Amino acid sequence: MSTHAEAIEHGHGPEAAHEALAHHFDNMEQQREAGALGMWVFIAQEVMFFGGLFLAYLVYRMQYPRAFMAASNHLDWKIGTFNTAVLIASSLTMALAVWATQVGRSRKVQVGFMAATVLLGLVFLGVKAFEYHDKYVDGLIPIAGWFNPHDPIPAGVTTGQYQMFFWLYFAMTGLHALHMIIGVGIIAPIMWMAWRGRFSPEYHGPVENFGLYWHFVDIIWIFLFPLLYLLGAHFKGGH
Amino acid sequence: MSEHIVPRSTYYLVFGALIVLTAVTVAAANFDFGPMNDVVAMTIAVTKMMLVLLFFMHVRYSSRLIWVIVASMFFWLIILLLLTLTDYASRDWFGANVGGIMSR
Amino acid sequence: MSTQTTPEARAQEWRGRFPTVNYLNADYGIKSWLLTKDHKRIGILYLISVTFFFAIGGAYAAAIRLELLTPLGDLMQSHTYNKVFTHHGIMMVFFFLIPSIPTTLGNFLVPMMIGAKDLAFPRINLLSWYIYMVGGALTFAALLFGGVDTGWTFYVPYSTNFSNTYVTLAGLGIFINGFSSILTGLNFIVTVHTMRAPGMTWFRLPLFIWSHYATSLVMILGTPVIAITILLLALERVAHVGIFDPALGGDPVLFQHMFWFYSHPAVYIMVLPGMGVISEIVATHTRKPIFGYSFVAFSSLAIAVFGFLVWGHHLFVSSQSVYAGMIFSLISFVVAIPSAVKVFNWTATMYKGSLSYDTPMLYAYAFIGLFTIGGMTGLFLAALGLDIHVHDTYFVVAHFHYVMVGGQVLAFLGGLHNWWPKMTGRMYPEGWARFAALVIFVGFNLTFFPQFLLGYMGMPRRYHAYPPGEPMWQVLHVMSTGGASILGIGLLIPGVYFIWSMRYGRFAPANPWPATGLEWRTPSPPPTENFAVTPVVTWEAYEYRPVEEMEVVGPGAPDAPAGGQHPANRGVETEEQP
Amino acid sequence: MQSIPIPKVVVPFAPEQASTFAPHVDALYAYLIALTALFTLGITAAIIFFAVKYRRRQAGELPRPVHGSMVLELTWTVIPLLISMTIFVWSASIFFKAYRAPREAMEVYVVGKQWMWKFQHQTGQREINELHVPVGARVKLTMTTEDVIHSFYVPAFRIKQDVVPGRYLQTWFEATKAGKYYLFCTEYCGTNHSGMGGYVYVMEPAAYQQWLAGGTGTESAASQGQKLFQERGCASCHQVEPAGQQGRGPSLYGIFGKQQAIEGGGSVTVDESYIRESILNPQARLAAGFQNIMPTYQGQLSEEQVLQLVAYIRSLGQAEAGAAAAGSAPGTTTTGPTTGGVPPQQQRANPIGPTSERQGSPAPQAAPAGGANAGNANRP
Ligand code: HEA
Ligand code: HEA
Ligand code: HEC
Ligand code: CUA
Ligand SMILES: [Cu+2]
Repeated sequence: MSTHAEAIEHGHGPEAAHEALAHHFDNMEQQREAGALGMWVFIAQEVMFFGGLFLAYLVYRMQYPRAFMAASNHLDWKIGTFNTAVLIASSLTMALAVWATQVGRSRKVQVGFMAATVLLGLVFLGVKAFEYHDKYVDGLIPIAGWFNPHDPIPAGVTTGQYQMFFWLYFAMTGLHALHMIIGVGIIAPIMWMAWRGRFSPEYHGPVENFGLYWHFVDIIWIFLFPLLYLLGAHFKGGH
Repeated sequence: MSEHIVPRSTYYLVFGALIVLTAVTVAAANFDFGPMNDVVAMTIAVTKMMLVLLFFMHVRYSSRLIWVIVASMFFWLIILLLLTLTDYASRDWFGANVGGIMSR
Repeated sequence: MSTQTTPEARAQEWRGRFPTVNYLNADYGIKSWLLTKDHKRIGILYLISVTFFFAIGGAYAAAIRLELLTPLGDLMQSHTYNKVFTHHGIMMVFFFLIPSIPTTLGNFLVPMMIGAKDLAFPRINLLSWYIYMVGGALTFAALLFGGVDTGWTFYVPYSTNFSNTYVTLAGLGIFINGFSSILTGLNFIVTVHTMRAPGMTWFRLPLFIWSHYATSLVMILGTPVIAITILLLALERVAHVGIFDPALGGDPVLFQHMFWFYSHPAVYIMVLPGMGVISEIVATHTRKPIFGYSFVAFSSLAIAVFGFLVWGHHLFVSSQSVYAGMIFSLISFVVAIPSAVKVFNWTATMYKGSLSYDTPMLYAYAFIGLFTIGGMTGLFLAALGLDIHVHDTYFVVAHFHYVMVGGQVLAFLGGLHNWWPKMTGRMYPEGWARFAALVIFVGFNLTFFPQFLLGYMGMPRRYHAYPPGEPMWQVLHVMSTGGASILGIGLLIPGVYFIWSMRYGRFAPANPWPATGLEWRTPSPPPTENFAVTPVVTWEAYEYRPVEEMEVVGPGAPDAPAGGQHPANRGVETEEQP
Repeated sequence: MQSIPIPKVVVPFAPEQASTFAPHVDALYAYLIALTALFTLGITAAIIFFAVKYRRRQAGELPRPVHGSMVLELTWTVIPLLISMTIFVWSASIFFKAYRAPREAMEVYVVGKQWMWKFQHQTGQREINELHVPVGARVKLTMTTEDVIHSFYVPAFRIKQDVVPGRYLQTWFEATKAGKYYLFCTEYCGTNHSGMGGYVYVMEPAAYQQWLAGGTGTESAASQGQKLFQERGCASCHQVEPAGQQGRGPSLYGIFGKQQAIEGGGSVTVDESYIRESILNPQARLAAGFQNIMPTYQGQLSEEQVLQLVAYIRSLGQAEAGAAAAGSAPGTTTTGPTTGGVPPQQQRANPIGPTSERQGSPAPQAAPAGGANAGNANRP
């Protein structure tokens, strides 16, 4: 029952506190752990956020398999494959950026890897924009009054179901793209911090946590790609 | 620091594997495995995800707690998907119109 | 305030109100509050805003009750009435009850109870309050500009293709507000994992922490689903097509699945924190450890996990598959068991305790009884064949007010009284408080018990008018309105004396009850970083005195001088009472 | 099928028990009330007792801690679990039966619409916000909605079913007591939700007959459907005669309840939902061997008219199909719900149980059962 039998000093322990240590943490280790844990919990949240869309996809895919296959053939799997590779590469450069801070490589190396990540991310978004434009040209924007597919819809599929696929396509890839845009917005200040030489083997939480986020966005795409682009490849032309 | 530093070579290997698997999934999509189409595609996607999770995201070297979080996010996602599908899958078991299937 | 006008002088006067330097007077001025990163101050900010939204929701409740005094819809138009109950539900659920305990008492107490200086992410904590306020402001604006008339459940296709009210704006507010909830939950989880004081093992944690941990799980894993659902709903309204649209072959029932995937677990966001509060109050005011600590702790987790498996019990007559209905019903009964375990353990804790009649304990007594009624009537609803009859009648309305008002709101009030001395450094007036508790209890039962009867008789909910040919219905409605008036008055009394006590209340000692938690081992109100020295925990939760001492003194014998230094207070400096 | 005896439980503050379903629900309700009273009173009594007996007598009092008891914990986990399983089994059995609509029943089509209920009897009567049914007949409602979700609720019958746009849903009841009962809409549906209701009139068979005779629009649903069939040009593509060869569209004679092969594989039972879909969304599932040329009638027919067409198509060849089934002619297995001609031994017993001597003659003279007769009578 001894309340203050072994009380420890108020403060940050014996060694001099790191400048990046927040006042309410005891040491860098605790701070790092809290940051990583927080990021993981956030990712769990993101999984459920996308989960709602995956649920809708699954339900309608099960109901209207033919419509989904036919509509999927409107997406260009070559472009999709290219973008998948781009995104995977950006994940690699991000992993390397984290590595560079972990082992204390020069700030130029750190910023270099991050810049490569951003660049690849922008390439991905650019391609995506191009694809969206394509859909627009083909009359596949799933909004009331706009949806007007130029190519004939195969037999056994209603326009509604067709439109439903594109609605899901835009919702899922749109939300994914939004996450990438946000990611690019977040990495900018981190790059700036890296340029100022703020990261070291002792302190690189922001880079590490951003890396987790970026890889998570990559994982979402790993699923979107086969679900949206590839499900009808063997069904070319329809019946 | 107690954190594990993954050698660069691992990252390159994982990257290579991911690219190869992407190629495999594209190739597989052009074959018709019948009802197994989705199973094949999803197996490859899950493999790719595991690679990213374990190596890029360092889960392999992380504490038990992180493992628990990763496991639980899949668990909850599966609850959401599976339990909803119990409804859709069994709607017409009880006879036409009862519970009712969707109009198509 | 006196004639002094300079800010320094005002600050000085403000400081003069407390004997010590503490989080309240450490800094002065509006800015110091709006930019604070201190979890205690953020708790107070939340307390003010949450009370504001409660008062709004209460005002709408008053309008509902007045309209239903007579069978004919003579007070307002049906369109207006529909907005009124929608606004009532939205305000109460999303902006009052869900944030109520976690963001106020939770924010204030979680770091203190585990011996930390703050939450893990103080800036995110402040951010979550701002997000909450922005969401609240948007939704409130939607209500003021013209309102929403979809019911708090926003069922499609009414909300997407038919209602021409401010659904999108209100939905946007709720969407934004969701992130506040997520961030709060995230902060709690990380804090509990990484910030516990030395010696504070998991099984030494107060049960309040366990229940907040479980609540946070629900917040993190459930809230994103409602966020995406509302986003899709808003898009569908704007673009006039979407995945719920029957014209495309969409299924409106899918919306219901997605909505309730969150909103059923959310009812446990609305009650678990209250259960945590009750555990603390019962232990403190019986001076005993909670009977079956680990069962109560794990039952919170069980509720959080199983709570995710039962959402379909809101869809029994919505054309969901018969078999899915059976699964959801079965699990609903299973999820009731952990709640039952808690009720039994609280009751068992009272056995051979030293039971006080202090106000917090009065609320705890009421909570246990009313939650039992509310929960048991949940079983009526989970019973498939019976739910066909009572679904969407006043029986449901009565059920959820028993668990939400009789449960969480009473727990919130009990918790506020219990920790008011800690939060403000002042005691509330005990006599008035007991009186108010009694008024609230009576008013509450008079309001909502008749609604069970109305519901079984077939009175549908969300009805602006009801058949005049049923005199009994009107009698019950009049009782309910009468009760609501009493309840409203009862709720005003604490509002008045709490404000009064901030200036005129007695100074509170560090540990007035006395209790065993860490938050009581620091002055009232606590200093900015909570503890002068980081505590090291060597005792179990709710351990009033060590076992060795028990052996010498024997069971149940009074051993401390009346009014003197209590054993649980040893080693803690307490302020002298003026 | 074993029938369960009807419990004789009357609970206070309950609407009249006017269907075979009601006493079962009330009995379960009584059981739950007893359980709730038991637990609530028990816990309240314990709390009051402890609060008095162990009230704090001295300010510094410290009771002896009690940490718990495994035996007790197990007891109050297992016993409530067992009790709640009894509730589950009982309530699920009622639910299950409530959803098993009897095959042999008088059918009524219901369309919900902001803010009214429209009824259409097979015999042609149409009603709004009022439904007349004979006592003792099983009534099956096939329901849909023109706009938003509504819910069909008759407290005295203890039945309720949501109606969802784009779907046909069914519920059924057997009224046991003549009288006038409330009908409510219990799914919030907009401005006049609380006004969307009316009455169900349960009548003695004789009175019901009289009502039938005196009613307006005695043209049956099927013959109204037949008119539409001509007016809307369906007949230009579809044959409706037994011997008719296929036109541009498949012959609709006797298709109801059959399996229809679908273009691209698989087959579907022709039921109300499928016919509705074929009319509103013909390209969704094509009958095998036909072109995708049928125009959609989405937006051109109201839900009521669709139901009339359904009734008409259903009536085509029903009498013969029934006779064939009785004579077990090959290839005429009927899987969907049918009205006419099902031999008595195949009729399902009332799932909830008998109420009166009327049991066994489920379609009393009062209810000219379904579209079969009507369809024949109106065949040109
Ligand atoms: C705080 C909020 C809260 C809580 C805690 C609960 C708790 C429960 N609820 Fe409730 N519920 C709501 C809020 C809540 N509910 C709301 C807001 C709605 C309506 C939403 C709307 O449509 O607008 C609703 C609606 C609702 C429905 C849908 C009704 C309908 O629309 O037809 C159902 C159906 O199963 C249900 C069941 C339950 C059950 C089984 C529990 C259980 O968790 C209860 C467990 C507790 C106990 C059982 C009591 C203690 C136990 C004992 C003393 C021992 C004895 C126990 C046994 C014998 C098992 N609730
Ligand atoms: C947290 C949840 C919560 C709370 C606390 C309440 C509180 C109350 N509710 Fe509410 N209610 C809901 C959640 C809640 N309700 C929901 C979700 C619905 C469903 C909506 C829908 O169908 O969409 C509903 C529906 C609902 C209906 C049914 C409407 C209908 O279906 O037609 C009724 C009818 O009586 C009702 C009544 C009341 C009453 C009388 C109170 C009283 O307890 C209120 C008492 C409060 C006050 C009278 C104000 C208190 C005074 C203060 C706050 C003073 C503070 C003082 C200072 C700052 C100085 N409610
Ligand atoms: C232009 C010709 C045409 C017209 C007009 C037409 N149909 Fe059809 N109908 C078809 C064809 C072709 C099919 C088979 C392909 C299909 O299922 O869409 C068909 C199929 C059907 C089916 C499904 C039959 C089965 O065995 O699967 C029904 C039911 C039906 N039509 C009802 C109607 C009704 C009712 C109308 C009028 C309101 C109508 N049709 C008008 C051409 C037509
Ligand atoms: Cu129709 Cu409510
Ligand atoms: Cu629920």
